[in-house]
Amino acid sequence: MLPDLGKYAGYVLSAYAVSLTLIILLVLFSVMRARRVRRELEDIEARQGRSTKEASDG
Amino acid sequence: MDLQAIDLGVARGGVPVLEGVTFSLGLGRALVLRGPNGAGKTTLLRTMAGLQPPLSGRIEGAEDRIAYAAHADGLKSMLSVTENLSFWADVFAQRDIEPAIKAFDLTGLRTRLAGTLSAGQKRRLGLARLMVTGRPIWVLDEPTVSLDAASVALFADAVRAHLQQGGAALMATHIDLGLNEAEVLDVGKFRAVPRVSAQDEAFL
Amino acid sequence: MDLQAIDLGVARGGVPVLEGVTFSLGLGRALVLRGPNGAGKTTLLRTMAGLQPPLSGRIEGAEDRIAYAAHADGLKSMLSVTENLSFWADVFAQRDIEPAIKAFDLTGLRTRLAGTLSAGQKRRLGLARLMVTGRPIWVLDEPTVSLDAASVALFADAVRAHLQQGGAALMATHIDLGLNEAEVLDVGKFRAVPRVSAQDEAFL
Amino acid sequence: MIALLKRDLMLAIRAGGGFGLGLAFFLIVTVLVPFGVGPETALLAKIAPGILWIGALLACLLSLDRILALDWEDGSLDLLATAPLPMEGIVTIKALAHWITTGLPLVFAAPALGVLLSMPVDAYLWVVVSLALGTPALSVIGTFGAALTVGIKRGGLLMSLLVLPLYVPTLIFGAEVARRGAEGLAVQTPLLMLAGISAGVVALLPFASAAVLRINLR
Amino acid sequence: MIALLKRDLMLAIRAGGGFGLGLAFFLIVTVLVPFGVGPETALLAKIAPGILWIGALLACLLSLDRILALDWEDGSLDLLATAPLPMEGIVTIKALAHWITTGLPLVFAAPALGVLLSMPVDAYLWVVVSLALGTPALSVIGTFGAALTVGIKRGGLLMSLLVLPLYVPTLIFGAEVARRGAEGLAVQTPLLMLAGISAGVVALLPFASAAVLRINLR
Amino acid sequence: MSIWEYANPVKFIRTTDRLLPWFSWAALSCLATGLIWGFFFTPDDFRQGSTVKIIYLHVPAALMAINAWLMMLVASLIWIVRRHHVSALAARAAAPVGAVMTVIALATGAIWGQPMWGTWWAWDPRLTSFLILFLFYLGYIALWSAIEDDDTAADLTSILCLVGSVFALLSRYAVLFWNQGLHQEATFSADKEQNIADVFWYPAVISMVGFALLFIALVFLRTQTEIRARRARALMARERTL
Ligand code: HEM
Ligand SMILES: Nc1ncnc2c1ncn2[C@@H]1O[C@H](COP(=O)(O)OP(=O)(O)OP(=O)(O)O)[C@@H](O)[C@H]1O
Ligand SMILES: Nc1ncnc2c1ncn2[C@@H]1O[C@H](COP(=O)(O)OP(=O)(O)OP(=O)(O)O)[C@@H](O)[C@H]1O
Ligand SMILES: [Mg+2]
Ligand SMILES: [Mg+2]
Repeated sequence: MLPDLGKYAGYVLSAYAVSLTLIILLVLFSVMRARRVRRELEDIEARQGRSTKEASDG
Repeated sequence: MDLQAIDLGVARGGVPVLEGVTFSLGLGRALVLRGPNGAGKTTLLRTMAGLQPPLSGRIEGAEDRIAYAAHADGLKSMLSVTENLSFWADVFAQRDIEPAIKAFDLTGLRTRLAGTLSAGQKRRLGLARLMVTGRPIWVLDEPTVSLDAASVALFADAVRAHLQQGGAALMATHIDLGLNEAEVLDVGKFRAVPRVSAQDEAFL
Repeated sequence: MDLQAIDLGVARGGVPVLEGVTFSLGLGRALVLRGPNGAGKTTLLRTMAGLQPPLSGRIEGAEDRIAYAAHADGLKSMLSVTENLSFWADVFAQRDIEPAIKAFDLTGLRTRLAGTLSAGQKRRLGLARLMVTGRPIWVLDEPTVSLDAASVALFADAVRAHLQQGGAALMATHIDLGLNEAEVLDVGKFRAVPRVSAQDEAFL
Repeated sequence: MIALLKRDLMLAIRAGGGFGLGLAFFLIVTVLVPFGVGPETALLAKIAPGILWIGALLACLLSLDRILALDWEDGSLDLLATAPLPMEGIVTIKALAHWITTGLPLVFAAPALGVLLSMPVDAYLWVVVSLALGTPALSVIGTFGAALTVGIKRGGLLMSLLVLPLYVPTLIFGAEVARRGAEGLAVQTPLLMLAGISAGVVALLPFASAAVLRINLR
Repeated sequence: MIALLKRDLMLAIRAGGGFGLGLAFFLIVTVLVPFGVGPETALLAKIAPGILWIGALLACLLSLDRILALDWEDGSLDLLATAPLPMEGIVTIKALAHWITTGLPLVFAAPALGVLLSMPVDAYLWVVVSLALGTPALSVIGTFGAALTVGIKRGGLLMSLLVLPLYVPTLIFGAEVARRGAEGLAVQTPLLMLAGISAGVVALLPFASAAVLRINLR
Repeated sequence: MSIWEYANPVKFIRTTDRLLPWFSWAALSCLATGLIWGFFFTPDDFRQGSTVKIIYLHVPAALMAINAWLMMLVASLIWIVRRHHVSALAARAAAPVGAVMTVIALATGAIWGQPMWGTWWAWDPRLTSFLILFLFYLGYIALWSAIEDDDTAADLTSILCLVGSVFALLSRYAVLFWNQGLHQEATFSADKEQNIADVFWYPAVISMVGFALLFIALVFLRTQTEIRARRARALMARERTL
């Protein structure tokens, strides 16, 4: 399935592995923090009985 | 010219603390700010001294006329009492530090390093600094902290003399200064309506 | 056991400050030290707390029973009010910080970082620390600096409660604490005869 | 004791607490060296183990003034001294917290920085081993220096002066291990010496630090 | 302004004021390098100009936290800000005082330390010239870093992290002058660049420092 | 209607909420297309062998690392001049993304360097400049996280960003002067389009677009997060004061 990478296979694969890992980690952290903060904010808003939408309309 | 606060709002850490503060302090007069801990006296005084911008309203007659004394004294512990005073005198282009030394009873401590003074002695030195600024308006944050009764009296005398020479004084304090002629302003009544910090408002 | 100072001499920066200090503080009682600025109250309290050795005489009944509060509050500005208190509770192997928080009216400030408190609020937190030490003898250096009248009353109540539980308190202060039952000791009368510093004597 | 360790670690990771800064400093010193001595690979490879050791040492050094001075300034140290903790325990915990937040990360970062200096392949293992053995000594010795200068405002530079000579034996044996390792020579002797220094210092120096600290608190 | 300069210099020479500490640190770093990289004369001679520059830079760096942080802690900075001095003047004077107490002594000490590293004879002149031209820039850039981190307790390490990348151009051109001088090559271009950087930085950066300081005092 | 409308946090959240899915999917598909095409369906270079496939990661990451800094510079300027909170927060949100892009460029470059130049790292001007850029990112992020007050942090970091940019340029010239390099010339510039064979060119361009879209999507998301965090803190503060 993999194309023939010749003698450089290790280098090419590790380059892809490192980059994709870093990107995935970055995305994962961003999304997780986004979720967490969003949930926290919604909790607080629910407690205070206001929402982003109302606030912006008001 | 009077020192005036006109509909002044002040904030600390971005949170509005006082609002609508209005007063006017004429020369020869003293104004004492009162209010419970955390009311915002320090914040108001810092704003008056120009260290932080007001949130709203404006201040008049402050430009280059204010000598400020904060919770911290700004003493260099490795300089002697005279050296500390002379430095501030130089900065404010004044000459004579003798009256200040006399007024706050520092004569015996002249050559002592500021770092070896007791809490009250340090404070006396910090207050003596005011007399070498040559500025007409003193803005003082709890000036008598750590002072004994005799020193508080010295301080009251110094303020009185300053007022007689056409100066003015704005002070925050929790204790009685023995300055009966001073007007009192309770900052409690200017408490800002509880709301979020000014910078956070955009986010609501 | 009482806390006793027996013919105690204390020095600061090598200079003898007080001599022949003798007193005894029983449980359930409070002793207020008075004296002008620079008399040596801070020096005496530090010696009682075991932070510096006495020059002469001795101290009894102090071993591991003293909770000391100094001019500085020892707060970490990047920790919240509860975190600061819990830390000290842990250090002194205590559990419950709630009574301390209640007693000094810190409930509303719980999650605030200590660095953002006002001068008086910081002081209240510093005093609340005493209640989580579980130590019977409080040694306090100008505990009410920067406190407003209401907070001074809170403090007096806390001391009174502590005395009732069999504690004791030794305090230096310049102002009236509203603790009428406290005895007063004027350290002025123990002033050391002016002479060279103790460590320099060997060279005379 | 645990409470103190917990607090120190918590303070380190809070905003402005300086966790990771030692690491960043290490990185930067390593990067500056080629700017100073020029970009020749052969030259850099030759001095790489030594530079890594000096960089780690400086990174430790720069973070020492957080060990005790902060607690001194805000009065906590006075209060800790009157708490039911032995002074030796306090300084040991402080050194441990410093090592966890500064020394340990350096050990892990060293190989990556070795690449920047084109360090020879054989050197990596020994640089890591020598740093792992040596950094605890650096933290403990550093705590001693911090205790010596605790009363002095912004005594950072003075502390560096006092501490650097004390670091010399650790540095010599540590760098020697790394250098011999790089050249494929036997490392046993310096390695043993390094381990011995670390063990001795960790076991004994806290007593000196505690004594010094008691004097400074007077 | 003169009063401020006088006070800062006076404080520096008082006990614990740190005058001469920069120098001593410079000395020690230079002495440590042979321990780290090994004692070969040829190798040391080759890296000597670079090491001297890096040592000078680190010595500057370590003393930066005395520029403003002390005044901030004891409240003098607030009081200075309300005094009739422009903020730009204050930061300039502070940088000047730092240069006089730290940078200038380094310039004079460099030749003596060059001997320790067996620096080639031709290099002495250029090391001194490049340090004399470059250290003012180091002080001014350092003051900017100090102003940025003034509110942060014991922000020394963070400051290093912010300042070191800003030091890169100065270091490169400075060390290049010294290195080319040592090898007898033409030094004109890097020398001009170094002078240009110093002049530009001294003329412009105080405005940024003053702005940053005003923000931090708020 | 002016563009500054979007500087209103709530408006920004609403707009980006709508845009975010599009950008995310576009980024994902471009990245997938570019990388899969590049990895599986391009021939090896006659000189570089299969290592040429690293180009599909290396070049886009390198470009985005620089562009992220430029974006932060612009956002900082906007904050200084017009004090729009969103721009300050966007700069803050972009910094870690830029830093990761820098790391990717450095890492892939290092991995590429081993077979091509026989070394993981050389003090080539372009490589060195990138390392310095990384240091600037580190300092910027460290300063943001060290300061408690949000607006103060925004003010200080934006000034640091301005001053830092000037010094980064200076460093670039200094480094060029200091060492002449091994690194490839820019072959992807518009006027030299024919320098590189079309087979490599198309997937590389798609991948570049993918990285750019990914960057935009991440900055949108992270800016939203920063705004929400600020809003949460604001509400909490109000709750306390009430
Ligand atoms: C850690 C090391 C490296 C870094 C930091 C780095 C950095 C960069 C940067 C910033 C660019 C984009 C510049 C531009 O397009 O103007 C770039 C492009 C490029 N790099 Fe690297 N590089 C590194 C190592 C390598 C290696 C080892 C190779 C291969 C031998 C390589 C090959 C290329 C190629 C072919 C381009 C595309 C040039 C173009 O067409 O613009 N790089 N690199
Ligand atoms: N970062 C912050 N976030 C929220 N509130 C803050 C922050 N910093 C300070 N405050 C609050 O602002 C209020 C004003 O403080 P200020 O120091 O002006 O009070 P003060 O009147 O001087 O009190 P004191 O008499 O105790 O000195 C206090 O209630 C304080 O808790
Ligand atoms: N290094 C020193 N050399 C000489 N005298 C010193 C030195 N350090 C302190 N003193 C003096 O020792 C005396 C005792 O100081 P101490 O701080 O104990 O006084 P205090 O009673 O607490 O005063 P306060 O009420 O002002 O706090 C003071 O007069 C002080 O000036
Ligand atoms: Mg106050
Ligand atoms: Mg006292």
